[in-house]
Amino acid sequence: MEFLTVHDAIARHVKDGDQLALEGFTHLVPYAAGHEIIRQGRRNLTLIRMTPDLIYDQMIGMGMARKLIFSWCGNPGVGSLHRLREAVERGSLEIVEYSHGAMAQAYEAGAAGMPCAFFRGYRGSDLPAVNPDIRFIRCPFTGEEITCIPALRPDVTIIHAQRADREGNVLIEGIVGVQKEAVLAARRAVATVEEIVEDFGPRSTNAVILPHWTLSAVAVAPRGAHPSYAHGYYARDNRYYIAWDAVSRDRETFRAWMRKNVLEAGQ
Amino acid sequence: MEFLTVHDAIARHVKDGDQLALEGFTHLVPYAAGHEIIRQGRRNLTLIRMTPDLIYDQMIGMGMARKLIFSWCGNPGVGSLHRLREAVERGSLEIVEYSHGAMAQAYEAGAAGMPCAFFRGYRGSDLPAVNPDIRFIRCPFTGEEITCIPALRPDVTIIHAQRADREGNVLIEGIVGVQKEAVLAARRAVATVEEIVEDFGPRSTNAVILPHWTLSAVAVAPRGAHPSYAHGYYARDNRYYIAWDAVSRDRETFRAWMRKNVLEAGQ
Amino acid sequence: MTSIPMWGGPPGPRPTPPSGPFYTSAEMMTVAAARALGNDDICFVGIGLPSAACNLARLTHAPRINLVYESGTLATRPDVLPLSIGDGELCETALTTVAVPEMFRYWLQGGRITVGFLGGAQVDRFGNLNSTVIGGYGSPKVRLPGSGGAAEVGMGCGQVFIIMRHSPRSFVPQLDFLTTLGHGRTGIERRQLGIRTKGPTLLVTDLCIMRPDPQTNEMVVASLHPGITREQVREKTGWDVRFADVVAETAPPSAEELEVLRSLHARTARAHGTAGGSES
Amino acid sequence: MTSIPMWGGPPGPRPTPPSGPFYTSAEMMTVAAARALGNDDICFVGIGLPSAACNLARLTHAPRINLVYESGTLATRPDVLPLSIGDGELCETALTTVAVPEMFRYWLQGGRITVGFLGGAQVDRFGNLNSTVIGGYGSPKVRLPGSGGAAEVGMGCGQVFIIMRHSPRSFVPQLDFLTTLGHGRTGIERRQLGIRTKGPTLLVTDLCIMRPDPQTNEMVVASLHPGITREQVREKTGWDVRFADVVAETAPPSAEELEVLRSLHARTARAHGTAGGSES
Repeated sequence: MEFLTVHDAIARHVKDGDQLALEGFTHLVPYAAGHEIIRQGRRNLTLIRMTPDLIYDQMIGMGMARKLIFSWCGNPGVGSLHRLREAVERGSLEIVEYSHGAMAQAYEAGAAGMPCAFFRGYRGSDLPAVNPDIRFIRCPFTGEEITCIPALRPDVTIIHAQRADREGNVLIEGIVGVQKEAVLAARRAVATVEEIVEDFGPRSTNAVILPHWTLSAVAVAPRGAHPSYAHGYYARDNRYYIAWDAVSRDRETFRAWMRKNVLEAGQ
Repeated sequence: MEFLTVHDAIARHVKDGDQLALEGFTHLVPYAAGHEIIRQGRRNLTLIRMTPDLIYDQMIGMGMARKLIFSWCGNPGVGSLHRLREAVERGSLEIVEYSHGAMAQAYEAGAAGMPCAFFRGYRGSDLPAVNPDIRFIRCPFTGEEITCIPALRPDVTIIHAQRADREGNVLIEGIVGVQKEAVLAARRAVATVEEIVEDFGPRSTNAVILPHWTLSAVAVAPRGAHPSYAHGYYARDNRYYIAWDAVSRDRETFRAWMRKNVLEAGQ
Repeated sequence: MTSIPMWGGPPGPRPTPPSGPFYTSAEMMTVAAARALGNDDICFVGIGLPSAACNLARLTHAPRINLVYESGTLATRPDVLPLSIGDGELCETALTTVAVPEMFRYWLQGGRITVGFLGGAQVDRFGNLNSTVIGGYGSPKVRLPGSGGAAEVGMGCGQVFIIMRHSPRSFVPQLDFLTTLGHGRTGIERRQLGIRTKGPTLLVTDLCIMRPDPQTNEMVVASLHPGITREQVREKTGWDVRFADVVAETAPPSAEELEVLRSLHARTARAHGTAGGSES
Repeated sequence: MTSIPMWGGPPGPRPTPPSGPFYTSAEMMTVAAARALGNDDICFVGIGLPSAACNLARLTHAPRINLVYESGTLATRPDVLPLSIGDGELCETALTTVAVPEMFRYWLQGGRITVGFLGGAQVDRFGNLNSTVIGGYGSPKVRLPGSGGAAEVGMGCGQVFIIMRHSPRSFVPQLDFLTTLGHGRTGIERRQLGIRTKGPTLLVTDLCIMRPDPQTNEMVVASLHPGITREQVREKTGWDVRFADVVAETAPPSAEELEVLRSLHARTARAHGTAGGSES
């Protein structure tokens, strides 16, 4: 683990062609890091995320992704992601589609060093017909059908969290989503944080903490989850999500918005 | 969930012939409940526990168990469990033996509604040769060998925890071991607690809490983990563990000790 | 969202002013759905209509109901409806919040949820749901969000309640894509696969309440909302809809139900600065 | 526990008083083991000798080493040695404490531990360990505690360090039971199975330090502790023990190492009211 700026953390750890996971289940979505990836113009990415939202709509709209692995794509509480939807409907984005439980367990399997996840799922559903990576085996004891999908092992996972201590351990509170699993499943991992503190101080004995040795880099990014939120720091900017619908509907409006608000916005 | 006395919780939920798990990883071992089971004289039990310690030595010494499923048996930091060891060496106790990781994942599989656990383990070890429930399958994606063991699904799991709120939700802090999984894997579950509080009050957003609907009964048992400990309440009684070595070494000394300290001690 | 104004009286010409309070068809739908929940339920809640119904139940007749959202919040008691599945409000008012893999493994797959509450873009007569795609999967007319947790909810919960607005585009004879297994394409697949949970036992719409026929598992109309005719239901259903031998009339929303629901929506709108969650 | 008094000088008759401080063979063993650990290690620690060695490393040359105990405590810094694997002290001084299934899945099996530190009742020349049974499994002479986490430590950690007192009863030509895979019964099985972790790379005893031969994986003597002869090692090893081409002499414990270790044991004895953890 080393402390880096957001710029340097992305420059060092995100490469063209990477399998990249930006995780955050509505909460703690790593927007600042995502915008920096857009500014640095990475290409040919495989984007992984349970709930692709605006940040992936932006990356896909900027032509940075060739493939998306996901389980629910939408603008939560608002509607569609128009850039993503256009890319899918046009056929310019390859998709690998799961359900939430499957994908969460695929991260879990990656974190646990397993080649695949085993669970109950997809029986009677059409999803296995469109995703050849959904397979079935038999329980060696009961003969029951068990579903398998490959473990997720991103080249790099990026998360946002509340704070790091001076050793680079990272504390996550609130809706913790699948971030711990996504970090532990990854070959490299970057955490942006609201702040760095000397010591976490009094806390739950069972706090959700990623030890420094599980991270490649930690970078300070105040309000780094905006327009998502950081429990204990700032609320979700619902208006941003609502306004996004009109921005992303039109290709040119989208381009102009991205130029002004991301490309020329610096970090 | 209903609030019961320890006596009534055991009377109602622990039956002769049950597969019974008393869990607690050194911390929060449910001694008070175990002693009540001894007083009520249950028979023909299959005892399940990762780390059988004094309470299982006592139950086995009292002839209550026909089978033990475990992964490490000993008096932690002291030595052997003489009653258990005698029963095994005499052949009067059937044993099913795993390693810790396997057994923890078998509880996890039970909690997750899976028929078996899948993990990496036991390769090159003699354990599969003496436990026919350790089997191997191939990963359908990579062809790698994956180890399987049946999920643990106790008839009843008993744990001890720090406190319950008035709804019967149960909070566990400190070394939480495998208790959540053991409760969720079980058909019935009983928690004894140090105290019942009106409300848990301010706490971590991600506190380890078993909701009331996962429990059959909650019973107050102050110092219910003694000679084990309850983080935040009282320390481990190391002298009790050390003294146990002499008590359990001799069958008659053991019998007399149990009569005086358990059978005639009331709850 | 369009909502049919309706009154708490019988259908047909009205010689007198409506006897009950004024309410919309969406309110009727939400109220009817809420009533199906009880204090002992552990309910896995989807965003939107399910969330409104579940919280209405909690704020009226089922104060001890336990609401679970897929973001990991257990036994949550939001004061306002969430705009997203991961709103901070859900976590702040929860008993505790677990990681998402745990939510799906221990709570859903582990069988710790009594009722899953779902919507979808399309439903068929056997309660199968599509939330993936309209048109072909490889050449979509409309790409929908996808399963999210719905596939697992359909499998893991003790039973499934569906809440959807009635329309021929949504109530279709043949799903474009089967995302969430109900009773199966011919009503028997779920049983044949040996799945032990019940699947869809209730389908609440803005027109009626449907329940599966015990023999065929086809969702049949069990109750019409006040003022709704069989013909209206037929028109809005894409298959040849069947009615139970005895079709009841849904009790109209009570004054208390309406007041609590409207107050919930008003609080929600104030909190989000939007009409978020106002679908019902 | 018997411990051979020794001095920090060469073996043989001593014409002059010993040049270094007085120490026991058990202290030498613990110190030698501690030295093998570094600041970058994430170390999975067994109770007893491994725990003493790991904490000695942390309190001397490796203050930033991360100690992990199988009870779920991550990056713990106990002030006294634990009597049991789940002592409260381990949790109170940890960065955080995770559930035991997570410990084994994410941390051990997930490959997040660099070194596993084990002991055992028997070891063979290829670093395989027995902690299950002496005699036949079905007709035991001595029933031992069993694997605990040892089987998984041997598989999941980047490499394994073993610390055991040298004796012919423990250093055996043939294990009664193979609990924890080292390099395999003939030294090649681990490699043949395609296991990617290194297995035993170090065996520290009260007499010497052994390391695997790069070709055969047989543990050979790489360093003799001060005052120990090859003959003494041969006498205490149940197989025909081999020595490296160049056998070093282990540096004796420094005054600081001894002071820190003794003070750790003294604190531990005071805390537990016993000689707990005093094995070294």
